[in-house]
Amino acid sequence: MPSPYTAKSWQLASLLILLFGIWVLWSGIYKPLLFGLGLFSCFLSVWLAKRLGFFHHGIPLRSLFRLPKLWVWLLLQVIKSSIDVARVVLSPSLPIQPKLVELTTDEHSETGKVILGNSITLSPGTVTIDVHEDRLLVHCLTKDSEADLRSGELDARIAQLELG
Amino acid sequence: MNLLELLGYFNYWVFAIVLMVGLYTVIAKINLVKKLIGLSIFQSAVFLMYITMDKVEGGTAPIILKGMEGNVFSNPLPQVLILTAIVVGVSTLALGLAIVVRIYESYGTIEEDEILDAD
Amino acid sequence: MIETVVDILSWFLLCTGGIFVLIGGIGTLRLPDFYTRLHAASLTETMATILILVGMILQAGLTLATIKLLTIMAFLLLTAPTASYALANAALQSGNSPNAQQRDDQT
Amino acid sequence: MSADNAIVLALCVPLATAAGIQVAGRISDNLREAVTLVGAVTLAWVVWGMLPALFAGERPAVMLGELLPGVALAFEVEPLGMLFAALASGLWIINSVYSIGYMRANQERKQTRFYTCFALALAATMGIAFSGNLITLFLCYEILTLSTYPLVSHKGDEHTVRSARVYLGILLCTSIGLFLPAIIWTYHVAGTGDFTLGGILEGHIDGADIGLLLALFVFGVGKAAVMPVHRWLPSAMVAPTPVSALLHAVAVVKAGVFSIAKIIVYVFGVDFLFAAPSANWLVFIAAFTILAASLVALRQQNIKRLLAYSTVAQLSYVVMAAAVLKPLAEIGAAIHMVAHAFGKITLFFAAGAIYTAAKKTEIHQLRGIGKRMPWTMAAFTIGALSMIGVPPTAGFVSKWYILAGAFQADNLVAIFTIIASTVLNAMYFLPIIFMAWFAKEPSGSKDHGEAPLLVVLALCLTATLTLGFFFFNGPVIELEAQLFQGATQ
Amino acid sequence: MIIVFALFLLTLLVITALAIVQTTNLFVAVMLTSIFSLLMASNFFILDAADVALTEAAVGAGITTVIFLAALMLTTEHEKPHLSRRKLNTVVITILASLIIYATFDKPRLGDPDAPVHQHLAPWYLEKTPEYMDFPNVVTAILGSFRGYDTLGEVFVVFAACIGVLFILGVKPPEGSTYNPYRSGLKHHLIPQVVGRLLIPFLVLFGLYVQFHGEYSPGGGFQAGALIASAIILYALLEGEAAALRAVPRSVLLGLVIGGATLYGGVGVVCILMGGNFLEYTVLLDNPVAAQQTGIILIEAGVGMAVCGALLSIFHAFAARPMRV
Amino acid sequence: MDLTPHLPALQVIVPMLSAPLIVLLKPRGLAWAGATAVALLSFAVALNMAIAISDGAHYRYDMGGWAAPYGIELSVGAFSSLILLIVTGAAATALLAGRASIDSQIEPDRQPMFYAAWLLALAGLAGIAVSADAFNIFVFMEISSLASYVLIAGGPNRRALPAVFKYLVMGTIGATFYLIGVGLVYMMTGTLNLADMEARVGAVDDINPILVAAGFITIGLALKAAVFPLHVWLPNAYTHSPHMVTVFLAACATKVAIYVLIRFDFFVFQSNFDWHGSHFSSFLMPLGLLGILVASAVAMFEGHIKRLLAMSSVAQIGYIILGASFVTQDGLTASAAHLFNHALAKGGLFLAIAALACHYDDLRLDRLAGAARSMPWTSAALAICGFSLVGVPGTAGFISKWLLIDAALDQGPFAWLLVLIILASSLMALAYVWRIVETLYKKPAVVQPSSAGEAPLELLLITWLIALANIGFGLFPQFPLNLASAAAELLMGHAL
Amino acid sequence: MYLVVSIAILVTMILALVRALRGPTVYDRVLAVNMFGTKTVLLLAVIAFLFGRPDFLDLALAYALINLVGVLAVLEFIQNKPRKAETSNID
Repeated sequence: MPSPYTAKSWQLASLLILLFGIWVLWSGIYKPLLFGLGLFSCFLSVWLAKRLGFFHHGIPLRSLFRLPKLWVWLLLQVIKSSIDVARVVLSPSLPIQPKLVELTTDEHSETGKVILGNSITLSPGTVTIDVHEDRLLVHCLTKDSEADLRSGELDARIAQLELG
Repeated sequence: MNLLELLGYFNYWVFAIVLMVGLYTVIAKINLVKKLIGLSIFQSAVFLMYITMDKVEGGTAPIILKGMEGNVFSNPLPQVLILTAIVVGVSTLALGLAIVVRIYESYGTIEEDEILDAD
Repeated sequence: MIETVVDILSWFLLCTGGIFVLIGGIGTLRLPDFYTRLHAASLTETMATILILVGMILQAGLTLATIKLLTIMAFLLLTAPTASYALANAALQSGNSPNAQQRDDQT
Repeated sequence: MSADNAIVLALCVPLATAAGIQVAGRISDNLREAVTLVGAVTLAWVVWGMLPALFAGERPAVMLGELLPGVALAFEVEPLGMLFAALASGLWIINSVYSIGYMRANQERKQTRFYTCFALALAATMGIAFSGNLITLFLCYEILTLSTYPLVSHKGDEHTVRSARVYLGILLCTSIGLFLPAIIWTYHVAGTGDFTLGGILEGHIDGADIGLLLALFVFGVGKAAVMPVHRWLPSAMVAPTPVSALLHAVAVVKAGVFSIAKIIVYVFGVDFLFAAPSANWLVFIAAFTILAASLVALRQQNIKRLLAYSTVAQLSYVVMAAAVLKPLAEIGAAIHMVAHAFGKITLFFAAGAIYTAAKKTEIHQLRGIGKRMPWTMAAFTIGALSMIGVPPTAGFVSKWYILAGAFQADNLVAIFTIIASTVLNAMYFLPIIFMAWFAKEPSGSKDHGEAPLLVVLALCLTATLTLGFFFFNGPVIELEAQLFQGATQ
Repeated sequence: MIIVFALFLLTLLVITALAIVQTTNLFVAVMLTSIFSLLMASNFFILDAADVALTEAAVGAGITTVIFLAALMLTTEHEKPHLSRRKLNTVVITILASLIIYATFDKPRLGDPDAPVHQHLAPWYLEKTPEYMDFPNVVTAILGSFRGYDTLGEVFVVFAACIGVLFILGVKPPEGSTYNPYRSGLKHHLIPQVVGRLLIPFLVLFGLYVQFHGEYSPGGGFQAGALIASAIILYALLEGEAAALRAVPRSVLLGLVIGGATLYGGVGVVCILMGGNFLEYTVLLDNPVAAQQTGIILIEAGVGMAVCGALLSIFHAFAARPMRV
Repeated sequence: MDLTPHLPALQVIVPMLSAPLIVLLKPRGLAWAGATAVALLSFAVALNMAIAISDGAHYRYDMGGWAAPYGIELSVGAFSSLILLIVTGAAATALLAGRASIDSQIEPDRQPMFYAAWLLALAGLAGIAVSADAFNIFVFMEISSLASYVLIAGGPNRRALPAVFKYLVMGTIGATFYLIGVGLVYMMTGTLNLADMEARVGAVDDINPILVAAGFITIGLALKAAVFPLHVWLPNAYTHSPHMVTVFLAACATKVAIYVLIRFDFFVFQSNFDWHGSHFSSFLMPLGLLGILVASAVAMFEGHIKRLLAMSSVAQIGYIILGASFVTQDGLTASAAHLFNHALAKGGLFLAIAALACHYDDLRLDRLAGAARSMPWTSAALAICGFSLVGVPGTAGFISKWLLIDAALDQGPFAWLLVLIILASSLMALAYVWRIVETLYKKPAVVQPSSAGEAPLELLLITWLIALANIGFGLFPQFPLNLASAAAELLMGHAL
Repeated sequence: MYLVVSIAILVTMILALVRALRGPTVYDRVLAVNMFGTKTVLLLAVIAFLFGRPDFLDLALAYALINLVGVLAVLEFIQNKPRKAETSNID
């Protein structure tokens, strides 16, 4: 075993159930044989996941339930900035002011930082290009996107995920 | 021969062109990795030829789901052959690359003429 | 009735998705350097993906295909920013600072 | 012992002897030579034992196996081959005696290999003599070539190896390049290669092809040394003298002319060939070889080279005789093989004896040697006279028959050649004899006596045979006459 | 409609191929090769060859690229821009090209339903598969049963390549080679690591899904093997090659290859022992249809194991090799 | 239970399925023993079938129980049986003899994989020989090719690597050409089974794709078979591979490609198009002749003994091709017989060279001078096999040359030219073989052998066994000859 | 409608290919390749619907996965390989 961390059995069980649910939904063929194979596959996947350190980064279960709220907000952000970027790209003069911005975040959990970084990248106009300790290096396409970024709203929302 | 019919042969022309591009790379380039790349292009062209012949107009992939029994299906056989051929291609490529790595380690180059000069 | 609405909506989403994809493609060509092109690429990878896939989900309705489409979407939305990050980071680490990059491109 | 088994035995005895020599060679030299002699005597006994059956008109045959459909490994005894086999097996005894003396006296190296290869060569010779078809003949012919190579290159130094390469190269090249295609051609058109009285080619081939095929055979059988494929013979003179004797008298060149005679008689058929105008050239080429070789021999200083060119000339006698295509001439050809064998082996033995005793190899060194080595030189004289064809030597008998055959065929070329060559022979042999007996020995020359006893014994024996053949040739002629039972009566 | 796609994709294909030949940077060439592969796969897809498309994508675009890059890492990415024997090549190429195009015009058109290919064997397969096997994917039926022997051969090709690479790269690296580029992986890259780790179980599950649904939808042992292998390669890229080896050791990989190949062959041998011909699954059970299905599932499992193990072994053989810096 | 009907399948699957298990045998002696046992078993299977076939049997086998055009059919007739004998015989012989040689050239920890590759090569070659399905032949061709690349790359000399790379590239091109050809035929006939193709090709209206297919298949297989101008991969590959691998592959690898070439051309094309015979001849005959002449000439001046023999292999392939290009019963018999006899001669020669290599590291000819003094038995065996290669009567090589010339004499007005070329090349062969023999026997030693004495006993014994077989089959060639003429009959039975 | 979308995607693929060919930096190319990959995923999904075989979405899923592995492999390569010249144009 590569890791000193031993996964708790409820974690394993929940992953197993999750995977089996996905299997059933993917499969769409309901025969005992395939269920059996599915179960086997799920066990195999979980076992491999365990070996491959899936459980190294603990995922707080509670924050999972808050994710959808973030997603909705993020979706709106994405739409907004997408339109912005589209406009920039299409305008003949190409009005860009690329700039590197360094953000400091209060996030400490790795997962949080990843969610933050990826969320930033997801919305067009900003791309996370480095995550180091508690600082994020972000490349912005325009002034607007930079301003959005600096507002720190995203950071705050993600921080909320972990708080409650 | 109208245009559409002529275009029916387009796949074969592309097959011929890609095949030749691959072959040219294999025999004209002297970089060994490039040769292997050419080789895989060369083989891919053949895959294209086989797959082209499996198509039936108005047909669909030969997976006969329930309720599709009356449909026209494309020919499954070339697909099976090409599945095998793809595997063969990758295997050859892996082996070739292993040899190239060893050549680089012992000769310090992967240019054919330099290797010839070295011996 | 509902069907018609869903249909229209999905067509709309698909069309918009198509447009965004195109814009993103144009962007990768027009924009001047690697980092800015990243933005255009992410345009196609997030917005367009969401639009097109959601459009198709609406078409598919409550079938297994929807599950697959959702999975695809999740995959893409997870991996696309990761890939962008990885790329940008690699570029950065190899000493391609965004400013130096611009000079490169004008040659 | 039935005659069929005797054939197999005749092949096996030399082979067994070779194996025995290998074994015995590790134990002691005497044992090895004893084995050689025992083998030689046994072989002679086996071969000569077949004579009565042959005189009775039997044709013992044995088939060992079929290589290809219609192409078998078969042996058959017929008069021509019997003569050759009897000659070779008989001379092997004498040659062995001589070899023992010669090799010991000269302290040659690797004697075991020498005797082994010698036995192998004899096995091949027996195979050639008894071969029942072309392919068997060819097979044995090649084995003979290969087994004599180590003998020719016996000395092992650079010069020898180079000469031996010429020997092997010419023999193998001609056999593979010309002889073999001729054989395959024959099989191809005739469907068989069996030696059949009256020939097998009649009706299967015509026109210029006959001449071409004949040429392939004649030049393919390089051992017959028809010009221009005679070069190997002088080259092979680097070999020790017993080997030269083997080459010239016992096996190799005899195998060559024997093969040609056999092919002419049994494959083409005398009458068929006589009627074919495109085969006439053979007489001319043989005549040319006789005269040219004799002229070259005139200019030689080295005894063995002179003898070699003399052999080239004498061999073409046989070829020419065969090519005259008349029964008497064919008989003459057979007899000439015997006669020349006796004569030439005597000459070589004598040359070897001189080398052993006096280390002399050049003609001009022979002044007055007759006084020191009277037995040797007497034998030499007899041999030389036989070469010229002076009665009462063996050479006269054969020349007589050939001449008779030539007259029978009205072949003026042959007649002229025989006469001219006799003159030439005399021109190069007589001075030597004269010099040896009557010239004064140069002062300060080394004091030496006769060669070792065994050597002298051997050469005296062959000289006696040369003389004896003049008087007692009846059985031989009777035997060979069986070839043309119909023609002579 | 297909023509439109074909025109687009094939033109791109030709352009890509030409670009690959032109470029002198091998890295770029490999990148373009991956595009080439994707294009090829899309083409296969629109030509109704879903299984092949899946394979080409998984293998051509994925595994091949990874292996190419691993090999380039150990060699060099710069190609010296010179050619050899240009004239001769042009002649050869021209002759061959004209030969093929000469033959083109007698070939059946794309999609011609009257083409001989569609008359003889194919209808039989399409008709008999539901009858003999009772599952929808005819490709899998042919692959696993009708032409199962070919597939056995294919597995052994992979096996040969695997032991070949292990054998060839099994010699000691040259003196002074210490640096292993894959040692640390992308450990210091937080985002890929976390995301990748999150994805891996799903990838493996997806792979297994493809494995076991080969009879119902595109896919099967080979694609599954490649997918699972790429999941583990992903792990190796993230955590370093050594960590991946610790999680899935070499012996396990070799065991997979050997086990897979033996499983496949073993099924065939069992068929002989039970009185059938080699790979005649019908004799395995009383019910011939169920027997066919069982046989195919078993051999597909064998294929999956063997391919997964072989591809991973090959990857590790390259990735674990140290180089001089 | 009766395994007789399963023999064709067992011929392939026994070595193939043992290959993975061999990898598991870590102690190297065990791996060797296992591989040898399997190879011997394969040989026994092949021999068993050959004997039955020379009595007139013909094996057919439906893989998976699916009848011919739908499933894959295996079919073993006289021709394939001959090839199987060569392949399995070569593999078994080289393994039996080669333990010491392999030990000295391959590191112990790599040996299990080496032996596994060996068995795979064997299985692949056997698989080609038994298969009656065009695509299946391709698959097994690739198995055997990949395995041979691996085997050749095992050579300790670094030059093995570029050599094997070249082989890989050209081999793959060849196989792909074959695949294109098969694809075109399939496209026009809709079948992959050779017999079925034969039945359907004639009905094809548009002949051009078939023509092009014939071209592709012929060129592709000619590449694999190292037919003259396409032989460039062969000399180096054979020179630098481990000695035992050379024994194995030189004896059979290219022959199998020739087998497929001949089989494909005769079964599928000759039987349907009367012009194909003349196309076939006019394409292959010049190549065969050129190959014979050029390769022999090159071999005469080669300095490295293995390279010399490799070049000679190219020439010998020319003979085989030449015989086939006559498109007559006699020509094909000669071809098939030469397949067998050349395998015997070349195998023996390379075995003897492996024996020499036990004491001589450098196999350049001038370094081997005088080797006969320290290794008389090896040298004698080498000489015997060399003579067989030349076609000296009494050896196996003679038989096939005889047949070839005999067949050439039927070739109309230019027969004499053919005969002339065959003979000229025989003489060239004589020249290069003689060079070897003379160097070994007559030249003064340049390099002292690394250790005195003969090669290991088992190697020596096997080498002599093969040398004696060369003589034995030269004197009593009935068995291979029966198979060869039955094979020719089979093939001509399909020609128009 | 699907046709329109798929053509839009195709056009974008062409644009990405152009970028991949023009470079100028390695990163541009990789970006283009990555983009090309994701567009292929979309294209396949759309075509699956276009052909009325939504069960073929598996392919798109597989592509998405493969694409990530590919990009990460490239990243690893770029990181570890000391680069001589940044820009290597297609000539």
